Amino acid sequence: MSVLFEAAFNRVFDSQNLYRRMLDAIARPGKVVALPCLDICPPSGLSVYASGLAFTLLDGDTSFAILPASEPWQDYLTVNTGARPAAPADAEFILLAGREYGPQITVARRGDLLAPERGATIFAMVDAIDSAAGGGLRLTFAGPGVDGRAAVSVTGLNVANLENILSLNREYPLGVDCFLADRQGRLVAMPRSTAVQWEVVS
Amino acid sequence: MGYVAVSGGSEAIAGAEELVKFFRLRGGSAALAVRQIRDQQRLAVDKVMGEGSLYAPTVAALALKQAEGDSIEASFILRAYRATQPRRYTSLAVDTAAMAIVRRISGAFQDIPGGQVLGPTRDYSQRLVDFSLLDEKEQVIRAFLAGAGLDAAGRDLPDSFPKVVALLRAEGLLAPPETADRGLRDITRESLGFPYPRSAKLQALARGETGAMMALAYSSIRGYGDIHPYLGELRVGYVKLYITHPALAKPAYVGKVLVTEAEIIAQYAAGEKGATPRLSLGYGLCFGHNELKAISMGILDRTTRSKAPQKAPAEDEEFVLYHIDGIEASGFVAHWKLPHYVTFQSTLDRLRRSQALKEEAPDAEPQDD
Amino acid sequence: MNDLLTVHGLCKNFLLHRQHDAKLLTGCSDVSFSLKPGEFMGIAGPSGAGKSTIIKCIYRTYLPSEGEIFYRTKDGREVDLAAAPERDIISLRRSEMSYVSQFLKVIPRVPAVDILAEQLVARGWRPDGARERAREYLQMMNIDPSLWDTSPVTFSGGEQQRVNLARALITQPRLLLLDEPTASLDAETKKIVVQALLYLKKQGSTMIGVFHDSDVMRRLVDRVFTMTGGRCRSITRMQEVV
Amino acid sequence: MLNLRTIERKHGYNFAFLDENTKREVRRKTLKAVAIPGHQVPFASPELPIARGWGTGGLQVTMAIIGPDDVLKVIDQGCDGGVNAVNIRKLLVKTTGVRTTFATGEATIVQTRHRIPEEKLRADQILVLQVPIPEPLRFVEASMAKTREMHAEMDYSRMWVFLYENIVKWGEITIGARYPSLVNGRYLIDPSPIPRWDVPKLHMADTLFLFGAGREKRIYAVPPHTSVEPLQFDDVPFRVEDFAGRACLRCGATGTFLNEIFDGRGGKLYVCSDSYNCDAVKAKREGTTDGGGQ
Amino acid sequence: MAAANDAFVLRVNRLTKRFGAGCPSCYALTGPAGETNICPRCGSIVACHDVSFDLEEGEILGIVGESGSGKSTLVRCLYFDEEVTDGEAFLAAYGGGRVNLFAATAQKKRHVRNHLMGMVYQNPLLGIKPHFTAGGNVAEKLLTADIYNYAGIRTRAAALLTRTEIPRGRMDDFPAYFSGGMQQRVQIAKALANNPPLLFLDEITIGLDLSVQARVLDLVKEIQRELGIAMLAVSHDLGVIRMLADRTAVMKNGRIVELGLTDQILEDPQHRYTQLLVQSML
Repeated sequence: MSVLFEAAFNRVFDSQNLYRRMLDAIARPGKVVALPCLDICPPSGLSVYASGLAFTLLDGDTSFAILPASEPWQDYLTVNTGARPAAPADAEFILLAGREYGPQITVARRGDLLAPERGATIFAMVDAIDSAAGGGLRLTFAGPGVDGRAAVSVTGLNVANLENILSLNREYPLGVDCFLADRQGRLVAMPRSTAVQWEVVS
Repeated sequence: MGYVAVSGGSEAIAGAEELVKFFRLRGGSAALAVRQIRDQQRLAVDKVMGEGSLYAPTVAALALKQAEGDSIEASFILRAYRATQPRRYTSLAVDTAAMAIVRRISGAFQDIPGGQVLGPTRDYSQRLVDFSLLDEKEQVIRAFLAGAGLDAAGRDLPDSFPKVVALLRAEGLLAPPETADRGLRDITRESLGFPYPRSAKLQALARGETGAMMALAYSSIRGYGDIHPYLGELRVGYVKLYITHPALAKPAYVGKVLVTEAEIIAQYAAGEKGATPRLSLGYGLCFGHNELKAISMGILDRTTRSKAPQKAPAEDEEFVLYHIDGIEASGFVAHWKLPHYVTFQSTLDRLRRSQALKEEAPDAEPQDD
Repeated sequence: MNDLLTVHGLCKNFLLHRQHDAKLLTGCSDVSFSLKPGEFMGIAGPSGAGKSTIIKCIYRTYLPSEGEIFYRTKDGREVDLAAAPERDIISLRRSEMSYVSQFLKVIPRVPAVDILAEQLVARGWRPDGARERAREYLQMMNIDPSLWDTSPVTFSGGEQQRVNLARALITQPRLLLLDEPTASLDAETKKIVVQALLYLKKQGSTMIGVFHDSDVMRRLVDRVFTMTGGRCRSITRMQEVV
Repeated sequence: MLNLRTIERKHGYNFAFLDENTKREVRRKTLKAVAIPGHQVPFASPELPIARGWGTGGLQVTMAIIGPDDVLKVIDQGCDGGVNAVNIRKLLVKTTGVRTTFATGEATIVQTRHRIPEEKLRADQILVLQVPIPEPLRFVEASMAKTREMHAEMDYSRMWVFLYENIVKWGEITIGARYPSLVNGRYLIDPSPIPRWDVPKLHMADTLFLFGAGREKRIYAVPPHTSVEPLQFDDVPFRVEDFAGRACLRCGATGTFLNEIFDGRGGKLYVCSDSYNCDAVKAKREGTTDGGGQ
Repeated sequence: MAAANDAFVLRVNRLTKRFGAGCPSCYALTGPAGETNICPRCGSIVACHDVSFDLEEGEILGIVGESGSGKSTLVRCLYFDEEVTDGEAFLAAYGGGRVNLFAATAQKKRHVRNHLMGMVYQNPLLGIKPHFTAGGNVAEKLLTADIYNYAGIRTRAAALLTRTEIPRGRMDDFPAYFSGGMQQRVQIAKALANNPPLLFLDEITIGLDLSVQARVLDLVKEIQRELGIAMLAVSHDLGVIRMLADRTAVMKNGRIVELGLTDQILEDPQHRYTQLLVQSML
């Protein structure tokens, strides 16, 4: 096994840059945030931007799972972050290939009332995110961080995955917090505090 | 009107720092050598290492010099320095039975296998001012070092001593060690809720401020609590540290550190109903030579496991662990020196309104039925 | 069938659990009789004959072992008191069936007038009206007005018993069960009690009573049911007994 | 993971002082705090070279979020020149080299103790508040283990009774600063000891507010467009400090939070607490330009 | 057993509460037959097992039994102080009586408890807070039931305390300085504050003087008559049960061994254990 260590990813400044955009996104669910270009080469199928999110937050003190399971992706993230692979029910972070149905997402950690923050963080890779109306899924957000309502269109997110994630969030403050990142570096956050309505637009 | 000045804070701070230096040096004596502090103020250095939670005698001595001997301040400097240091390895558990003994006593037995080793202690000396120290001549010191008293320092002591508690355990008088929690939690890397895992609790105690821990331990043994401890064994000595060699995947020796260990034997363990009554153990271990702290730690380790329904302060784990940290406590106590005029203004506003209400209607009872 | 109450084949056994075995005692067996509305029946017999057992079975303080106790309610339903759900019994006790023994059982410190009034309040009366009616009944029972606002626990035996009866009478029950209500009363008090029961009878209440005092019984009842050793010996018109 | 390439040789510390592991811990917990508005998220709070209780929580948050392009403003009691503000600013500048400002409008990150600036903050700004006591329920319960349960069950009745008894005793709720407020209808927060004057600024704001309590090891947040309601009775409403009829001696402004100062002759003077705002108003009135930058 | 009744306020089905891990033999090896509630095989404590009953509007159901019979655990389970091991409970006022309360989330349970239940503990200090004023204690219950009008709270607290004979002048005093009986009456006032359809009484007269006991009992009866609140009254004292309860369940080793009209339980007890209990009382 030979896995690339991404030396070009600046653990200090690239992380900080990415983090601020994640913070902006989660503070304003529905806002489409542009991620910076990253000079990294993840294995086939794993998006540069989802990898960047993982590099930013994962380290040896954390655990992660990949849905559906992928050994090359897992090795890549382990080598580059030091994080431990874990079962989906135990992982603090879950990387989800949005297009593929990953039924195991239903066992993700939701935290408990004493520690709701133990709910998992999900990085969902999708094909495209657009604030304008388009094909795929039309998501309408309301709640903290949203001024009234905000809508985004997402393609490459399996409806069953979305339903499962929303079902994890049925009992606030328990739940999971989700970042959707597309292949062009657009990011949208969907924290558990967000009320989501969705429809499939053809 | 110091605080009102909009800028000028920078100059004021710089001036204050200058004054600190001036007050340290204005006596005109030679500057203290860090080595002198490390060698001759060893107990202060040890205390700073323990409370600063970093085994670094030279840095601790330097911190003491910088803090003009204020041990909490010095511990704080050391702790802040520690926070910036990378953590590369976790040592393996030390074996204190294999400690190279400097001092070893038991209060519970008249004699113990291996014997009591008094070591360096002032316990039985009268606390009279020693005026001879006013002027210690170098040649006298040299003669002393060359002569008597040195050979006793452990040359013919065995490599290891049996542990008193092991004897009690073998006889079934002492509860066996708890095996439930063997995980190692780093309280500086992980936030924990109460009750703390044992390893986290011991870490917090090992970083505690000696005086605070002593006061709480004292309150318990004096009567606020139901722990009646004995000092099973107190050891001061050097323990060897090993890490797992990253390449060879086997233990590698990295050095030795001086520690003080206290094993406190307390009354029956609050066990399961119907279980055999046994003694229980409170454990204290800290950096350097600090007997008061190790004993206090042993007592507090035991008191905080009390199952009494009405908990005395020293038996309330949250109370103890939140209040013994010298860095946190000193910071917050001292923070009242910071300006609070905004919040005080807010308080005055409420007070004036309450006074006005009382004046308007001294006996007013809002809405009687 | 116009009967208000029909007892058929009533048996009551007591199974007493003891250290290693159990003992079976017979309270009454194969008791049958019926009662027309407004009728007043006495139960006579030597002590230990099972007189109280019958009354307590009807009130369901005792669980009947066998037999039926059909009772026709105000709204015309027929209820088997021996088998009806407890809630139905509670509801009948609240609305149309009362039981008076020779013992007054009340919460201490509650004034006499409130003990009576609460019976009416439980039936939906307003507290003021209930207390007024309570005072009338205390008056009728010849209780000294100075005692009305004190607890009956401090009263003499006779006074307590009058309060006890008044508490049952004030609700004007359709069926009144009397278990030696005049035991240990003096002659004067007995007279008051008899008058009160006659008054209630005139109002149309149906009654069954156990009296140790044949004089009182003679003045009240229409028929006598005589028991020996837990069994019915005869049913007689009162006049015949006299 | 210490990266030797990023260490400033001059002082031997990583960018923004904290090592990257520590930053990641603070970052992860801050995201959770934003995702669960008002919930106090415990975090492993590292020691800093500033005393516990002197703004370490705010510093840790700022150090975790700040980047080289940020423009920083640090205030204490509303004032950019206060000794503690200067000290904190110095540490951040020394370890990041970022540009600082007094001008509220120029800052991308404002770290503050006890005040929210008078000038309305924007969506592209983040306000970091230093919190000494993060637990609003500390008024009624000392144990953090117990208050955690009370938050879990949203059991705030004891806080309410505290307010009720305040009115019974004093005719008025006596809490001055750190007024308990309900975030997003779910979690009660201590809005750090800002005066009541500033509490309405948290409600449905455009800005993200991050709260850091270093000694108590808690981070919490109020995202933009989030409801923040001070606890109040239907018939005893929440009221901000009363400065009716007073104006700032320096700039003449009314409608700002004022500091009261004894003038040494038995009288009292009133001066704006927000020093930059005061300067700006004064400059505008005097027709000079606003000297915000540092 | 009570017949099924659809007019229930509270319905409890097969409630089981076990402390400990449990084993397949726990229920067979415990109970009145074995005279124990500790499983001899695994050491678990079966505090309650297979407990079922209905409670109707305005009814007081007595639960009687010696200490360790499970009666207090039963009440604590129903008030959510303890988590049940098994069983269901339905409250007419919650979800139309069709939603199992035990399956609700902690947040919902709390809501039910605050809005639909009242509890009077044996130890008044479990139900009231001695460092809140008497009025503050009543206010707490109102505030948890989302009543936020200060004047309204004041008025209602005054009325309730008057109702429970706490002098108006002591409304703003601390119960820490009250007598036990007075504390108990503050607790009752508090329990009643939100007009709960259901009230739990756990040994409320223990430790009180006889005369104070009588006042408390009278107060409870009066409240039942006037407000029609259904109550579950737990006591080891048959005298108390006789005064209060219409029906009574007898518990022994975690099981209900007998349930019937209170006077029938007292005068014609069927179960061996009830007979023993009644005999020892008389």
